[in-house]
Amino acid sequence: MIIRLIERTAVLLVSLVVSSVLVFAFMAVLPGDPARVALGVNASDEAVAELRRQFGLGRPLPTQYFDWLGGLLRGDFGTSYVSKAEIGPQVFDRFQVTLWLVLAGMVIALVVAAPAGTVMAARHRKVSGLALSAISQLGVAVPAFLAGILLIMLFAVKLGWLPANGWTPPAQDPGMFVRQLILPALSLGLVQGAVLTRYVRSAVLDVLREDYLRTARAKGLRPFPALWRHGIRNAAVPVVTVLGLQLATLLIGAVVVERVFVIPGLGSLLLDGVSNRDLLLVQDVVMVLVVAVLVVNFLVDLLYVALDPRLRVGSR
Amino acid sequence: MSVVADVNVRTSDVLTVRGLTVTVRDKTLVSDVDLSVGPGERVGLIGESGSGKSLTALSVLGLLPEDVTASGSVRLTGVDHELIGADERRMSRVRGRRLAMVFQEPMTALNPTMRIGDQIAEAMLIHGTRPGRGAARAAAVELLERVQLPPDTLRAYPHQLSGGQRQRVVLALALANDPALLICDEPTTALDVTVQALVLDLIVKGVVARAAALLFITHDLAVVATVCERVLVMYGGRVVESGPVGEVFTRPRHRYTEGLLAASDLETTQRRLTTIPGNVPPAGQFPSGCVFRTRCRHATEVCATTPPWTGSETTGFACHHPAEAVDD
Amino acid sequence: MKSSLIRGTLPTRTVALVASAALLALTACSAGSSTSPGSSPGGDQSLSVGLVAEPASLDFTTTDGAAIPQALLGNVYESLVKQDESGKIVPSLAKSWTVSPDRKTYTFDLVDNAKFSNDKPFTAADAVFSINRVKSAWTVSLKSAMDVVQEAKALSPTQLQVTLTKPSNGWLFRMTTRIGAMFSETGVSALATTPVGTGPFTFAKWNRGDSIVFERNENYWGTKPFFNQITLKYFKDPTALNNALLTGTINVIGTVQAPEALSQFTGNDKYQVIEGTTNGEVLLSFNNALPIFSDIRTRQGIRQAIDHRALLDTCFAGRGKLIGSMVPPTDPWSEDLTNVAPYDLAKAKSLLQASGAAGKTLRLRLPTLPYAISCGQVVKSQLEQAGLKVVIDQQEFPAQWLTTVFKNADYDLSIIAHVEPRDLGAVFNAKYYTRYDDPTLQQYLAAADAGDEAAQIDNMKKAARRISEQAAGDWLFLLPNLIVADKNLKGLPQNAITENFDLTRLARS
Amino acid sequence: MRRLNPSLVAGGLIVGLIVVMALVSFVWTPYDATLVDPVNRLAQPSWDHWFGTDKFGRDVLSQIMVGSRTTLFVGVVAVGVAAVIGVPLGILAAMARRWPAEIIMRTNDLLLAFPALLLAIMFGAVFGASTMTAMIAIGIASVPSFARVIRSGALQVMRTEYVLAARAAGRQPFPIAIRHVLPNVTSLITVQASVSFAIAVLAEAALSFLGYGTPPPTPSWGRMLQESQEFLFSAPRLAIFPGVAIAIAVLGFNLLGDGLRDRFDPKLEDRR
Repeated sequence: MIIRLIERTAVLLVSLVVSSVLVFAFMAVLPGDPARVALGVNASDEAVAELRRQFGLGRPLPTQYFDWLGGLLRGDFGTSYVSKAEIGPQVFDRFQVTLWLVLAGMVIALVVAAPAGTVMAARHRKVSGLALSAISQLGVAVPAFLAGILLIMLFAVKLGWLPANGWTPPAQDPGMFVRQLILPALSLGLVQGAVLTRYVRSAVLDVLREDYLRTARAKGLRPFPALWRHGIRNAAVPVVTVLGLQLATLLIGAVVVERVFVIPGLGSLLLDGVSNRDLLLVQDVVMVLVVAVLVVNFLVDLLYVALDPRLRVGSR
Repeated sequence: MSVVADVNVRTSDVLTVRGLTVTVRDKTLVSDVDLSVGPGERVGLIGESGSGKSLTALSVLGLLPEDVTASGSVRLTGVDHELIGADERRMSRVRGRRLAMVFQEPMTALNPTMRIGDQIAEAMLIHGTRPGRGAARAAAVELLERVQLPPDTLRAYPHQLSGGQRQRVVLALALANDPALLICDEPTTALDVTVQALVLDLIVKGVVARAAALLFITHDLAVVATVCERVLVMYGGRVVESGPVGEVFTRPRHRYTEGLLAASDLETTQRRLTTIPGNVPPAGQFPSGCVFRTRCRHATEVCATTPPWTGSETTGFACHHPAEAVDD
Repeated sequence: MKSSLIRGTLPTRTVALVASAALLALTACSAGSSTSPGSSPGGDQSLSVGLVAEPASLDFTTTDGAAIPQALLGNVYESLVKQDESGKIVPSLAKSWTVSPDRKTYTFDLVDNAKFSNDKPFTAADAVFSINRVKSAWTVSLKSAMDVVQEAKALSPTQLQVTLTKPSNGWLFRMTTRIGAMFSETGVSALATTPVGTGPFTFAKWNRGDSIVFERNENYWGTKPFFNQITLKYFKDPTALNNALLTGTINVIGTVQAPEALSQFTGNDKYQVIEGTTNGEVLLSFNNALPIFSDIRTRQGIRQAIDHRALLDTCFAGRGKLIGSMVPPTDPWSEDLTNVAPYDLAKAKSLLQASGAAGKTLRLRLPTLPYAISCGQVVKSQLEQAGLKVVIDQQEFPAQWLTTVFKNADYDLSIIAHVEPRDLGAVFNAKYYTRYDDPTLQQYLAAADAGDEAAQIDNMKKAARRISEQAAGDWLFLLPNLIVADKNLKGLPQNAITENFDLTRLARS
Repeated sequence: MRRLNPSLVAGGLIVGLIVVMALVSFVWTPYDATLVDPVNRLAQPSWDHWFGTDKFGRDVLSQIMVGSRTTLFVGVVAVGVAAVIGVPLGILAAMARRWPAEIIMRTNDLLLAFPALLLAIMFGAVFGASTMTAMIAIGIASVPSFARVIRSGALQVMRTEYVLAARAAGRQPFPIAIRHVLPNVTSLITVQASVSFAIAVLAEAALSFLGYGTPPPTPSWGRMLQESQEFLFSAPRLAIFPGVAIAIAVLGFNLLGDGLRDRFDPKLEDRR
């Protein structure tokens, strides 16, 4: 187990280094002089030169890379070329916003998918199972932003039950925070939930076919308790993988929903950064997203070990 | 067959199966099976794969796969209701308590994410046969001891044990609540030859110690000979012959039993091994009448009708052209 | 003056800015007279205004883009003079001013009770500092408007004298824009994040990616605004902006981005819809340096191939105004020039045939701005009917478009709204991306800047007619000032002709 | 003996319909899909325009038809990129020794950290937003799932007796890969391809919504949906037609994938 932990950690560290090089290299080939773009087309050459000097854009790329990486490690994300503001606090704020949204969405997805997928598996030959199956197929086919637009039309504009958009930090007004979170979390959660449902169903179907579940029934457990006591943990392994992947994809995937609901999340920050050519900001945001994904994958790996004792011995 | 069945019903039997028929969609997999197991009796159920022996066992336990339905009657001593068609609530009280089962594949029969001790203790806690967790764990240690596993097995996970060890755990688990009947479905088939004998020995010791009845399913004639007192031979979803092990194995009457014995080296090693011609048809595609007639050298036109049961329920056969009853 | 005429640095900003400017117009008469800070009728009421383009920074001295002055000018920062609704230059921090007979020396009498939000009083020294700082510390190209200033000096704490190197009508006008904003000597250390001005509002908070919050300046020297707190909320998606008003999240749509969706509000008596004009000329620009455009028949042919009415109906729901040159109707020298090159498909075809342009392929490089993409598709279709081939090529705005089209002039045709006020001279210039080199035009413009008011108007009319007749570009339409607001809101401007969105006159009835 | 597989039939029909629609659109559409006709703008559905017209007066049905080409194009290229990189990678990882295989799979995992949307935005920033950059980004982002699925399939093939026999007979890895492994994972490739196809269609729609998808005037369902937003109240049909088209296409490819999976893997027959 220790070996596995060390191995995973090593993989994580190597992945982090490799991806930081990738991200940096990618940004370095972006066309357009970041200083000139930051200052606008009408900026004088002197002003551009000054900004380049100020931000050290003329230095050799390796130097720039190591300075950047060193800064990140110290928690210093640098100063935006465009807004002249510290990037760190912005990224941190936006990340929190997106995290709230994504986590709320995932909770909804799980709340929808776990029972629905289980019922679909348990009754996969019955009408109720087939009906749920069909609904989930439709759910998967609807783009999240379309779901968002439809939810707004219905619950905000037509019925007026909830705000159409906006974001309030939970510390500022918890009531408003929740009200504004509901619709975007639903549009993420329902669509992701439909996807997840299909994985839950297939995982539960696999488990239902397992001999140990029959053993549990033979012990005298009724079908549902047998599934609950013996199946959930086993079914959780593949579902957790998908959950981890979804979480990772959603950190950036939420940008579409953020756009529809005017939520100042990380994805929106990235899009703004790209269109303003706020190079350092983009680089930082991409890196944060990549780190988040790698860390989530790492945690999922650890979770496997917690879920499946077979993984605890040796390396694999 | 039911004509004969009512002649000799032993009311004291632990398990009584009457007219058991198992179907999936329009196909009949098991038809009209009668069988009884007396108290403390060890009965073997033999046949090739696809003969319906496992389905028979699962019908008794009420754990048939979805889509597969059983009809007929299954009664268990001490249970005041019919097992076929009983609802989950009632069946779950019988399973693991009055009736326990050891499955063929020990590698997958245990939950990989749960400790052995918990899995054994659970069997007792479900039925409340031990007052609490502590008592259940203590009982589990004792059960493990009986199957010759050290007490620290309690803390182990299934993947840390060998196949033989796991099968012994399954056995311990099955015997935890002193069931009236233990059903074993090919319990040693998946094991190394070296550990087969040990497991068989433990099974026999286990049921004898509890005075439990045993229904032992296998395709291995030698195993039946070691473990069982009486044997039923199944082919094509029907019981084609039954009787005490010694009798059936030495003087088979049904032509299928005869072929089966000839194909195995159980009886004698001098004779050249013969095989039964043709293949076992796929499930549900056995011929009408005598199910064996398509592969039987003795088959005639009369075999197109279902052969009647000859003899008593415990000793008899269903064949139009039985082998000679050789008198010694 | 070579100021940049492009408004906005974000995709939606170009349009957005237009509306903001409109609001300023109404403020004119508020300045001046009241000296006692009485209590405001609005009490502690607050208001939320929806806009489309969030500033990237709060420092318009080093960051281009219309969103910053839209939010800050007139609200947080004030200038010496400002424009009233009719476009006339009126007092603000300067109570009055005199111009010397040679029209080179301006003497301003300043108000004596204005205070910066850092509690420092506003004096002539601050004015001198602010004017000089444009030349020294500003980096945006707009700063060139101050090149004409020879010297600024404080005659007394309330008297400022500015000497120009030559007479310039443009200078005083530019002093109404961001160039004229008055800074405190001790308040420029963190312009990008903490603006310090004398305005009726103080900057309170910026939730990046979401909103900017202003609070009423209780120490304001003039008439205090009605609202205690105003939030500028930024939306990238026009539909989200509409929904926000429909559900009461905001009270005003400062600039409608989706004119087609206006019908949601026009029929609803909870809302008022304001429709006026802006300074935003949507220009179909020609790269006049290319050989194909050296023939006036090509340029003329393109102009006459475009059915402007149909185009406006299609890509901006018919809102907006048709113009025939680079002059909005609110400028004093405005004339109807829409008949200089009327839609005439047959004529267009023969002109293009004659010049040899017919059958040639032109690259229409569009910035990724909704109206440009929309109008581009109509332009393509109409030009192809006249015998040209048009390939649409999207350029991400601002970064990519600014580099390719604006800076490198690597394009044949493009479409963008020029939203700066009085930008004719700046846009039609050999150094600008239009590459329009015309000595005659330059003569008119120079005469207009140097002359008296009558000469200015006369020469500007000639200039406007010149570019129209020469077909230096095609003016597709003038962006409308479209505002939707809660019915009971007052003080919204009819026309948007300034750089800022004036929040100071807004009130609830 | 084998039951008719409803997923396969329905998915096949839908996908077939889209392909036919795309093919027909090359030779015939009711109108020129890009023809701007201000006089007929925002026309209601009628005999002349079955689905009505948009704000440019373009025929919506014609656009949907031509848009299906974009959809298929996006899917084909994205899936092609993913398969061309992912399949060899997966097979290689299955056949390589432990450490090389580990490195391949770790690199593959690293790619998971760059979801389609992120890659597409980054690519869009460098190369400009276009259908091609979007598709390549989506394709690259789909590589990891391809490689994983193919690897696990290939591992199973590698353990079969005929491959063991071939290896014992001293056959080189490459011929084994081509002769034994590849043919035996084609079913997995097909299944994964149709699933990735559905994902690509959705991703293109999302990118178009953000302005990083197919640029005008090429008709694309995603962009039609995006452009329809300001008409949600006045002419909701403009959103409904492309929205339904996207949903049906995704549904079709998903059903096809499920159906193929059932067919190739009878053990999983129950899955839907």
